[in-house]
Amino acid sequence: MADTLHALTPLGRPDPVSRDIGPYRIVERFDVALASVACRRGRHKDFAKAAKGMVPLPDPAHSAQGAPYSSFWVAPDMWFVEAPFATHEDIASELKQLFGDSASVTEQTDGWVRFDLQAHDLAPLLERLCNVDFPQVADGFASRTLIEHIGCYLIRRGPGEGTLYGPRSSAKSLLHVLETAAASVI
Amino acid sequence: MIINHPILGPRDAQEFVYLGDASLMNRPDGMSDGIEAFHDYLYNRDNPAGAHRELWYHEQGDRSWLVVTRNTVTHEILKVELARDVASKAGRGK
Amino acid sequence: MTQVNRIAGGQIDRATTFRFTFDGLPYTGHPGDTLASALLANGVRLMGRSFKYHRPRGPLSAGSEEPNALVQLRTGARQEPNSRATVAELFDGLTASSQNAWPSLRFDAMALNDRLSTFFTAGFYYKTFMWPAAFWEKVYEPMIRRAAGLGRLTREEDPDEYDKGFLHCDLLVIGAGPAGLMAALTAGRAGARVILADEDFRMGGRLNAETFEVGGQPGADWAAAAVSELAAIDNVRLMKRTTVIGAFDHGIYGAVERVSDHLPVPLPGKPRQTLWRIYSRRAILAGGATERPIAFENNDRPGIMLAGSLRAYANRWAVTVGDRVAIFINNDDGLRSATDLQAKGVDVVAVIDARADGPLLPDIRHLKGAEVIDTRGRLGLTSITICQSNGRIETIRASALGVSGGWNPNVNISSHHRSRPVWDEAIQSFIPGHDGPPGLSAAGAAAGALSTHGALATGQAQAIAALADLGRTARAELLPEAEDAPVSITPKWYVAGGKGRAWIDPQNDVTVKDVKLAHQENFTSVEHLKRYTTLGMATDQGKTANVLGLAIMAGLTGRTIPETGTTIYRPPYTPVAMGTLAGRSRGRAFKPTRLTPSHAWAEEQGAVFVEVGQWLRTQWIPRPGEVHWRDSVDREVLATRKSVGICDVTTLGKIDIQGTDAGAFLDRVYANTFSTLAVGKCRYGLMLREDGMVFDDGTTARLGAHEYVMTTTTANAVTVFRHLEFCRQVLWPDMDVQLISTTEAWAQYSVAGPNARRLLERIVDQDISDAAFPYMAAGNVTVGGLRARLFRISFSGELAYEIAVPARYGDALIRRLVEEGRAFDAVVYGTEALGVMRVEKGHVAGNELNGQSTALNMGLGKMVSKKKDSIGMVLSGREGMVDPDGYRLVGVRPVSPEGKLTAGSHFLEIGAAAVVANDGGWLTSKVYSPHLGSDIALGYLKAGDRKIGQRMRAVNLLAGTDTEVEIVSPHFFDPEGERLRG
Amino acid sequence: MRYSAFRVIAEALTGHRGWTPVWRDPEPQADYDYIIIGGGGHGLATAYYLAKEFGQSRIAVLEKGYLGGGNVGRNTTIIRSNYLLDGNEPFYEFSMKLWEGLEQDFNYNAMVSQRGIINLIHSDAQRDAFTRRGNAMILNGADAELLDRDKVRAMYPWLNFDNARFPIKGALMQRRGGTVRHDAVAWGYARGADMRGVDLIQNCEVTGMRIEGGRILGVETTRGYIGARKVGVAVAGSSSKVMAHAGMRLPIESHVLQAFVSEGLKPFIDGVMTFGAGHFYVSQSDKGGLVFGGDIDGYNSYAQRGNLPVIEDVAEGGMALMPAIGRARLLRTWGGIMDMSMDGSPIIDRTPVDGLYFNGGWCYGGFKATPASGWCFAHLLARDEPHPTARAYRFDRFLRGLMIDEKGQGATPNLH
Repeated sequence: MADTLHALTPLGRPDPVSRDIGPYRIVERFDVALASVACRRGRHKDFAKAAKGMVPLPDPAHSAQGAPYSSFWVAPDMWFVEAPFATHEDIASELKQLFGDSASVTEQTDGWVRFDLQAHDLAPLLERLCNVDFPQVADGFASRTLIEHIGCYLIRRGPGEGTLYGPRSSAKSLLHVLETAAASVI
Repeated sequence: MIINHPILGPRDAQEFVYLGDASLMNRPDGMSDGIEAFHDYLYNRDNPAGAHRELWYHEQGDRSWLVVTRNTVTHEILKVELARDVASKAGRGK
Repeated sequence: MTQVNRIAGGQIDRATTFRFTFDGLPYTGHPGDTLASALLANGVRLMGRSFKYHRPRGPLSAGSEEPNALVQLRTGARQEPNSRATVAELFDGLTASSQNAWPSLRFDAMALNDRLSTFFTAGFYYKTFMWPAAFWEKVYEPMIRRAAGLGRLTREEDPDEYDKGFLHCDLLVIGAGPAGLMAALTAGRAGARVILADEDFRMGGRLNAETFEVGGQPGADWAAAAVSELAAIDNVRLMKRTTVIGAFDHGIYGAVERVSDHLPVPLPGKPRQTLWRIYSRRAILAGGATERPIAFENNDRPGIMLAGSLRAYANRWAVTVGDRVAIFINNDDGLRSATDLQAKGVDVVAVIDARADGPLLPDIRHLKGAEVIDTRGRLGLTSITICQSNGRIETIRASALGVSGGWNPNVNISSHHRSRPVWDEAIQSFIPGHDGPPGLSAAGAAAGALSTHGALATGQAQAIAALADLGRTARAELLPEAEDAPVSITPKWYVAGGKGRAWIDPQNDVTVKDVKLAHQENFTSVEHLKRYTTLGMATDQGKTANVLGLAIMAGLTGRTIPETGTTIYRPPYTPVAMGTLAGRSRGRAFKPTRLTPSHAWAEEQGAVFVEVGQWLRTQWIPRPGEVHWRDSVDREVLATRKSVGICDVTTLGKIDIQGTDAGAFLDRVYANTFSTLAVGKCRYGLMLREDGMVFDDGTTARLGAHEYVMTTTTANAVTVFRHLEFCRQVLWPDMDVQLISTTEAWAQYSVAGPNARRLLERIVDQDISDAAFPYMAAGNVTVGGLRARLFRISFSGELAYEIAVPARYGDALIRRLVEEGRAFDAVVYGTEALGVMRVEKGHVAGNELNGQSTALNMGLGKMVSKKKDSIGMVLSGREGMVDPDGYRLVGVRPVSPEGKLTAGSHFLEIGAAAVVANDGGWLTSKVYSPHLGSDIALGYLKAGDRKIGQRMRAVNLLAGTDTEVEIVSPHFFDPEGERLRG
Repeated sequence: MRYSAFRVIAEALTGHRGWTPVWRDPEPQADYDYIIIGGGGHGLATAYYLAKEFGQSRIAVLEKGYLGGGNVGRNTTIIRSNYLLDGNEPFYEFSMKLWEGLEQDFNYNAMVSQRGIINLIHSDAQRDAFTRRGNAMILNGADAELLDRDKVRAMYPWLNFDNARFPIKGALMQRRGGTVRHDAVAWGYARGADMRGVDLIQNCEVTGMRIEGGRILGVETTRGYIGARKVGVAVAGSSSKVMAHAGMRLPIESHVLQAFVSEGLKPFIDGVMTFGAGHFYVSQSDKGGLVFGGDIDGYNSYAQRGNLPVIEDVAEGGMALMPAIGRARLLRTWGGIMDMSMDGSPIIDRTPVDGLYFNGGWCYGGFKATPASGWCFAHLLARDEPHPTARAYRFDRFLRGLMIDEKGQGATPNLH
């Protein structure tokens, strides 16, 4: 759509970065579109109906995978919905269409930097970073958490797989934190 | 401290911002109540040594405002509710 | 020097030899040594000087309770003052130096204080140094301050890094002695998640220091086997070198892991220490007990130490403190020191037993009913003088004396919630009270179970109980066989009768005499005793001293010890490096740095950045030839006003507000009305706090029937959002309003100046003519097909817009704006020029939005609608806030264009004296206006609205400046607003 | 007994046998003219000045624990008069002047030490605000100086000047600011009051107030009923609990403030310093410990203890400002209960009950106020009119919209 304006990642680069530090891999993802979807007051039925078969609406502190839309819970009656950026750059308009006036939809794609974390076991890294009891929560767990003063969303996809969404403006600080912690625990 | 969030379970109080006495929920009506009512609402506090109902905001979490009943002498938390539910039940409406 | 006092056995690795220095002299030791054990092995007893009297001192203990053997570890920027030699793990190349001694440890000039000690009693300084009055600060105090302190901090930055982390467990076991090991085994075998933390570098606690057997094998071996078993259990985490420093609310414990202190320097990337926040469902305090001394004359000489420590050095570290050892005790446990040392071949010259009864040791000179009444040896013990039961005085040559007055359970952590320990008559000490931190129980010696069997049994029992609390079952397996000697103790606190000094708190030099003086002067409450004498306030926090001091005061007042008081402890258990508590949050990483989407571009341009909260914003962009920052700022302002300027305003808070009640909601949170705003328009909004003071301001646009986007100031973005959530959830819970922040999602630029529209017309796809997009229009547009937002708003007084695109395109957009702007000589301006233009236009900003000002103060009183209920409306009407003589926002110009203004200057009438009665208000913001060719300012002036046109003075008493000014309208520039509507 | 160097020497030479109790432990009498509830710094100072400056007698101080056990016994010992607002600055400057003559006045060395206080500046807006404040201080007769970065650097070269997240741009300095040995203040006032016949009654907790016809008659205590013509309450931290006996709700919340001391160190910091970009203030005691603090924990509490996050926050501020303290060790933490008022400023006022007077709401500025608070409260008690410097400290300022809000935070006590 925006072929006349080039895009830069939150780290201010043309392409996403990835880092391998010991067993830990930190991969920046720049290919995900994101929008918040909030159910309007008293419109739960219409909302659920609109979502059905299209947008998963996981329980609090959970995420759910789907195609094209995945989502994770962020607040009472509010979810962040993900989709591939290449095909769903204008995700907010699509979701507005889908939910009509049963929901308030807001584009969030560029509010965040996303890092996917991979290792055989992420626990030693994450226990250095945040208070989530990563080994104990189930796959699909999603929660906001504080990492060195930076408010992030953490999604567990497996014992060795997780996703972090951090505020876009703090992308460099967050990456520095991740790199430092990884170097410290290897 | 740990606050047992009614939706999310135990969460570190560090994720929250504290406001104060839950009586701050009982805002008078600006069209019918005057300065004296607002003064009492905004400024005066029971400030008990013991069970205290108070408002906490889960800023680094799900952004819920909670009504936490906590003993101010022992810090024991006796009850945690969603402020929105409490306010609705109290008939605060729109 | 050779290890003259090294004896057989021990848990040291003799195959490896470490070299180290103390005060420049070389010594050797082995892996497994502490600095203290190695020095003692080398025959060095003198390791420090006391705080007040500079008395020569050697170690009193073999653990973290050490008050005497404090040294400076390492050198250069890593120098670490007040390090306890008794727990400093030896490594090859370790360098240590003595402290609080000049010119040397052996000859310390300040030991003169000791000679004058009769004058320097407790609290003497409160009674003198008062005349003449000026002398305190000029003479006396500088003298005292120069002498203050123990070790020296270098002034260099600590080069090491520190980490923090979070751990979770079902059961935290604090201490890995027999009780802790048994508790961890019991819970670990039952499948519970267990963390076992111990401050020592070798787990086992006293089992490493004793000779008795557990389960038929040496205690240390049993401990090692238990540690091996625990290490193999997945759900158990063993943390040696980890001190639990405090019990905080709801099962959160702080713990410090010394990751690298046993190494010369940390490995690359590794921290020196890590602060762990341990979230535990239950915890067991198995921190053991600390021996306490008996006070007697000159009981502080190097070579005199706790009896249990004496045998710990022998058993664990294969060191005897001296060749001729005596023991002074009031309890059975102390007898072990005599037998253990004798078994190691050390010459035990006498056991002085204060008790008349109790067992009698064979093969050792065991004197019943005897006391040590004095000692000799300036830099180290040479002899002791004893008084036998028959009154016979005898001097015995001895180079080491072990003293045991009984054992104090380490109740410390159990009292961190201010629970009072309770007195246990049987062991003559305090044990944890019952109202300690919820979820914490005590086991082993910490609970007063002082035998090995007692430790194992209570460790097991408490683990079973803790797990039962959590709904889990743990099995009570057969306990290994272990000694179960009962505690046999006869209270003996101090040896009465002498005229000399008997130390209670050796580091702070608190003696029995000081306690007596405190009593004489009626400082008899335990808190007064502590504060008046400084008892227990040294770096060991009275671990060996407090109970002794309390007992002596009890004796003086005729009250029992529990009647006299208890001592409670505060975190941390042992002192913690500040670096550890700060972790990685220091230097430039003190707080995260927030960057706007144009940051990389601005860096390329050589922009000067300024911290605005956590954001870095472009302050100005110097161009070649510009020397002074004003050159750049003036150019940016003039170019903007002449043609067009571009400014990154991404940092302004943006909040998406949707829902069928969004308009009604905004009417409540803003003082003015938004429900009537047309779709496609925006409006300046003024937000009050409930107390009627101005909270924030910004423009809010209506993008749809039920969709608004609010902007906030950069500073208040987070607090406004929190406040809106409060209003939405707590005050009006049934309103249909949804909020989400979009601050970071959009890159937003202000484009201002007469050519702003012409520039944007080259970029925006739609018709943005004045007719199509008039002043205060707002809406979605596209930029080369890309979704964007456009707002026609102005804070500069110019024709101006703000244009926003998804943040990833922000870099491209500013480049495009600059590129297209070349045709108009467009300039990119920073926050300074932004500030100049907003002051020229009379817009309030941070300095005026100070939380102390009302809408009326700002000249915006009419914006507060009384036709609807809104936050702050009612209380903004209080008499003190509608005072006609109150502050009003005014503009200020120097009468002479060269006149200089300073923000923060106060207004005085011409000729008025500089006293508070004449204080008219102050200048809030000052800029140089290149447009007007002079400094201009905004200010809050009492009754300012009635003083327009008057002359006053702006006085800065801090700089001695006094400038005659004219009070003018705050709208310096285009007061009619013709330009921004153009 | 008068204290002096001569006396110290004479006693030393005679075995210290002559020292007498610094105060008596009298039994409470049936009634007094004045009862001061609270034997902390403010209560003791009030009793002292009532007797000494206002010529009153039949005075008792009732203390639930031990004398000086209030916040005077657990603070960071800083004195300063660097306030901004007209309602505050004259009062704190009056207090500073009393500090300056205190030791000679009560014949006790409280180690008043005016080594200077600097408030660091990290932004232009902060400089503007401190310029405003410095001028207000001078207009009120106090001293103030604005230091530039170089001057601060010359004073403390080891601060973080070169690698700071929020660079130091200067400082507001008050040279007359400093520290005082806190316990000695309580003991000096107690001794002085005792010498003037004031009954200092420890372990005597007030459990009720006898009020009839809108007038106070006396107080119920754990040591029995004690009658009084006038009762002054000076129990900051417990104000709401005590005033509840009179049926009053206060514009006050109780919060815990933690404070910290490091192990003793050789001289490192001479004066007092506050970080302007984080929550950290510090000085070094005459014994060598770095005494420092930061924000209150932020939640209502009477527990006299705090939690780890604030300890960490303070340490982070300390390390950001002074990277050389990384290897200094935190020795002890403690927590005091603050009367956090709704505008951050105190109350010294009459109450709706005749004969009942209130002194509280000191937030965490109470220690430096001790002499003036005592003097002004004594003035109010003795003369029934406010002292000129304390006129603004009224209960009704909230109703009338005359808040004294130094920080501009509004009715949010935990932000003051």
